[in-house]
Amino acid sequence: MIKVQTEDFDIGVETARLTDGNNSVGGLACFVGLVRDIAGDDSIETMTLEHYPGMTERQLEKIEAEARERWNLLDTLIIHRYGTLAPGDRIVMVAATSEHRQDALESCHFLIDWLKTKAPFWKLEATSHGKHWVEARAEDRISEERWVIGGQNPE
Amino acid sequence: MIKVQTEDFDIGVETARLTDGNNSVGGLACFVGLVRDIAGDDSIETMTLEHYPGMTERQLEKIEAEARERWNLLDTLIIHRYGTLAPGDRIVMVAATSEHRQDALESCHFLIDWLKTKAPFWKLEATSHGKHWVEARAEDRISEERWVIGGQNPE
Amino acid sequence: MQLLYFGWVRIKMGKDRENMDLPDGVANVRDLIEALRDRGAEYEEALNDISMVRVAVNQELTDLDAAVANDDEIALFPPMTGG
Amino acid sequence: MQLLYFGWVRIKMGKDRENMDLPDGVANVRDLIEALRDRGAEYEEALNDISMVRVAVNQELTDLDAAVANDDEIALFPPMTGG
Repeated sequence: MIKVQTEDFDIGVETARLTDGNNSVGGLACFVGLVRDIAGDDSIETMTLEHYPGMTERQLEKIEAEARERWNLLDTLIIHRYGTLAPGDRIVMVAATSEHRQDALESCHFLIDWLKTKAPFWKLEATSHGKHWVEARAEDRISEERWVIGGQNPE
Repeated sequence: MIKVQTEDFDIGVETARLTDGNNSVGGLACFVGLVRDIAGDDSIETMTLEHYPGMTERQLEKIEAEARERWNLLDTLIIHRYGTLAPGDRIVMVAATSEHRQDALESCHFLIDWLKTKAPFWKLEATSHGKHWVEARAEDRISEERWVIGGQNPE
Repeated sequence: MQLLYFGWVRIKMGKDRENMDLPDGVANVRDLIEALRDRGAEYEEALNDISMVRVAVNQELTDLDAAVANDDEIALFPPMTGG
Repeated sequence: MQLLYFGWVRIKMGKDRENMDLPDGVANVRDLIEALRDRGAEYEEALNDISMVRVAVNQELTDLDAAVANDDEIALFPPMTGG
């Protein structure tokens, strides 16, 4: 399931939805990204996330479908917020359930790694020294490419 | 933090404890293991976890310390239940918070992989065909060894 | 043709979208960006470093060689920073 | 010496713990297991396949060559299945 929203989400509620009533679930892996209060030497006041409605959902659905094809999963979830957030706020949650733990763990890692470079979001940080756009990081590109199979990297 | 307990735990409450009030957290990774309703061809009625009080806490603390030494972590949590559980029940939760996501994701994976073979728990499954002890799996030993550095595998 | 701008491309353009007829002689994204850069200082400023511009045609990520047509939705933006 | 048994070792032993004086000539875990196997059918049954028995001395996982002393807490159990 994909959710793109301004509202916060509840990790307990979301993880319960993935597991309750399905007793074939052996493992649930999840990752939650939060707004940090520091960017380099600057302290962050707010982070505003802009996205491309329509394309965002398509990209997240593609990433989710890719995970379900590669791993043996029972369910997956991607929640991504947009709008103006403050330090400590949750930005994103990805989760996967499976019968055996390695599928859940690996696919969860995959989901967040691909989302970093393939989901059309842009982040504007307001700091004590003014506003600036968060730049794409070379490490994120490397993390993305770690999951590319046989040169296949469906954007 | 280590908790060895018979009671259930609340994923939302536990993850909130790891992140609330610490705005340097950029990522939280967690894994939850649950009792499945099937073991091979048998349907599971209950799973009873037995452990070695004292040694359990020591082993979990060692695994946690190892994670904190290997990765740049802000906090870690291991909760492991014992006693008699039913399909769908949560057994174990491991979680890690860090400034950057790779530390949280990798250490979370490490925590559960090492816990499988190094935490002194034994599982008795009651199925429709009687009771049997869950056997250690060769895959778990392989997953454990994936994290061994330079032949160092502190038990 | 519907053009959409995001991130600092949007800021430099001073707008988030515009409708435009496909300029003459434009067959692909590269041609389109070249044609846009001639339309004024804000376009030149936003599209100056083509290596920093990413493109989606009809909400599919693609590259500078992708064909464009007059009924396409074309988005220009900086590298994405999801998550 | 305090002996603790877990999992199917405990079931086969029919008890989860016992106190015992260190048997004569026992210097390490292997010697101890050999000595225990002579104590009766339940010990023989539980410790029959030594490759399936794991050991902790004073709550530290160790191996068959580990030294044992009379004031040790020694646990014998199957391979662990945590998580």
